[in-house]
Amino acid sequence: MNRNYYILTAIMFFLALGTLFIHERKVPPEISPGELLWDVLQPTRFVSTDEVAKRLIEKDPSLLLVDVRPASEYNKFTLPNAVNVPIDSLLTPAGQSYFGNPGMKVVLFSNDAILANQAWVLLKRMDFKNNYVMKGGLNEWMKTIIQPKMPPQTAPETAFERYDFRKAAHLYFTGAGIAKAGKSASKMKVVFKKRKKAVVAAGGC
Amino acid sequence: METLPKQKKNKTKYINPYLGGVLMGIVMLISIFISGRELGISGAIRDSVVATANVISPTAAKKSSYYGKFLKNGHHPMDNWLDYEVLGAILGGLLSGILFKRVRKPFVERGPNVSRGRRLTAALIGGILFGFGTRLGRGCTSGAALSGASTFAFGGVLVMFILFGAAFAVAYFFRKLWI
Amino acid sequence: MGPLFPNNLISGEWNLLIALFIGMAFGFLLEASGFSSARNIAGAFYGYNFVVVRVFFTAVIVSMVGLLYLGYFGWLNLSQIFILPTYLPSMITGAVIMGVGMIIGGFCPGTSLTAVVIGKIDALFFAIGLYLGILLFAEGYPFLEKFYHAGYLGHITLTELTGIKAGWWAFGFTVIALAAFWVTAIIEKKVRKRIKEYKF
Amino acid sequence: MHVHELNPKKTLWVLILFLIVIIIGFITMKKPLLNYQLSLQQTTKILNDTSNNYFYPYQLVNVLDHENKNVVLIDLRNKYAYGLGHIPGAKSISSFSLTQKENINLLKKYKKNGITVVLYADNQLDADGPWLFFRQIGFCNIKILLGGYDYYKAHKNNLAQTKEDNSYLKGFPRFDYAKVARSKTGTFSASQKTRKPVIFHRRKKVTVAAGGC
Repeated sequence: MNRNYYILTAIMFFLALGTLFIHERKVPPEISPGELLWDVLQPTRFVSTDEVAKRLIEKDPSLLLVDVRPASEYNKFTLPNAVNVPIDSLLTPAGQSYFGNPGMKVVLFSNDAILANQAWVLLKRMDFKNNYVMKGGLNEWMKTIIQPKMPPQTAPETAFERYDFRKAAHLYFTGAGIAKAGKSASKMKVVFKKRKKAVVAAGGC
Repeated sequence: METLPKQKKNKTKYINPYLGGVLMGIVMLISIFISGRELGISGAIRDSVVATANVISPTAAKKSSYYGKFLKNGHHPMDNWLDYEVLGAILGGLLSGILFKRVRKPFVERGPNVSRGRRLTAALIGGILFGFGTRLGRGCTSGAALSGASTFAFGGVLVMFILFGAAFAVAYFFRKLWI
Repeated sequence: MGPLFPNNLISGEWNLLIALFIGMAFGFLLEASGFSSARNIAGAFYGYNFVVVRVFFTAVIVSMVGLLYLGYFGWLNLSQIFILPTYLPSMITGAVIMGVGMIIGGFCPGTSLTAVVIGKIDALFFAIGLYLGILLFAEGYPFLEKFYHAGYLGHITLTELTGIKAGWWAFGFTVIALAAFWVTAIIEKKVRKRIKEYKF
Repeated sequence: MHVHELNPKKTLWVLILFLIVIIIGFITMKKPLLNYQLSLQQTTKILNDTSNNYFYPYQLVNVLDHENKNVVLIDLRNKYAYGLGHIPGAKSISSFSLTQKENINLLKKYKKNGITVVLYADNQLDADGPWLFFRQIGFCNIKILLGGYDYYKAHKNNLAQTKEDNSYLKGFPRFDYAKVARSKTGTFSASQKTRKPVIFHRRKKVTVAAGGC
């Protein structure tokens, strides 16, 4: 028998032996810690309450509000059309179904931005894109949209414009005066599509 | 591809089987890396059957529960990855045959104790059985057993062992054909 | 980064062209390794020629081991590759029928096609048989449909089925295959001495 | 005719080539400086652990008196903001330089020596992302300063008294939302009634190349 056969056998054996020591990729996929830190440092994920209010009034169909507070708090009060995904159900398939849908922008919110931000970090680690955090959370929402404060007389004009918008939004969201119209109009059906990463070629057996 | 050493007395040599195996494994890895799938043959023959049915009677073929599956998307049934791959396989076989001087006038290769007629009948029957089996087994030796097993698919390993096991089990009854 | 096509890194047309080249390499290797001869293939089952076993299992273990390394290096997303679906009863039956067909016909589909182009009439008959067999199946499909879809386990891998790490499977297959190579070499030597009529 | 080449020399070369590719793979593989130490499940569990996560402003008193030497303050704001004013004794590591190797090694050293690292930025939210990140990669000695620099600045002189204050605490509703958002005409806000039914859509697990034979 040729000596080379022994060498071949040995190489193949050790190659196969090596596979025992390499770990397999994690499922679900996670992004590397380096990427996560980089993304965490970007402030682009924050959106203001004004922006969210504007989108809600415009009935932007690509907007999905996700309430990450516990279900008990969600049941007491939440934003229009918001769905509840408590932070510990982020890892379940049901909870994850809301994220990463093509064309959808998901805005996370909680009482303050802290919990929503943490949820965002977890989602980022799971490589979900197009998620945002409502800065200031519901407390800020109450402060700015539900109970807007008149800016001082010395404030620039933009502050007054913002105040005007907030006044209008206040009427819209509290249902004062235009309650009926707002109610029926804000019933939006959001159509989800299954998250697809890539094209699946047709075929098979 | 490497050239073979000088052939002795006009005898054609096959490459070392392990060389063939290692290269085939690498080809499969390249195939997976590029297309995410491995090799297969029988699916292309199925496609040719579907295409024929479609030519003979397009409406009946579309209505048929089996042909219809492959005619849904409006593509020509022969226009997919597998068919190009099989076309390549045929060309590749021809290339190798020319390179190693194995292309000959048509002839029947048979065992020492079998007549031409029996060999051809056996080949036809074997083909019919194999063809029928590929559809039930979701692929042939290359598609199901080879590619399936190398991607750790349970079905592939199952087909591989049962296919070779069954062949080995019945080999004794057909020994006249081969030895 | 891989697989390239499902991740939209190459276009569909390129994918088809590459399919042609991959097929060429495959066909070339089949023919060059001696799979274009029915007697070589059938030989594995009579102990005089184990070329099928060698090529086949070498390919399987190289591919298995390579796949795990590629996945580990991050070059290939193993969750995106095609996994053969498992339908227990129909696959077992199909494999048995294929096994019998292989021993009678002496080819399998890929090898028969490469044998046809180098001028083997028996391979041509086998290929015609394949066509007829599939036609038979397609026509009889309404009766077989229930059986065809029975026992569906999904696109299941050995790891998912057993919970054993893929590395162990690769290692196990490699050890068995390497052992088989040495054993078959010995068997082949003994059998070839016995069969005098077989000319090499 | 059935002769196979017996010497596997070429096979050996091809296999060695294969081996070289795998070795190249090992060499070129990015060896990450950081690895996740906590799984996602573990991470969700630690979020509510207030005693290990938070550093309260009144606890700063001990640190500023140099009584508690086991605490290192790290200022995540940029150098300019740090220059304008910072908590005495704080180290400046702006958040964008956190990935640098020497900073990671410094944190590792602190962890080894059992020193608690307190991160702060202008407010809690700005330090929250980096903090959660470091917890996930295994730095369990890292805490976050509640209220951030803004709160410290406002209460610089009466830090000890802030124990009773809770205005810096985050995560609690500051309003009775339902009441505040209730419309003045007595009907509930639109949000209460139009909550859409929860529909679950399973995310497709993976995209698989089509195949088969």
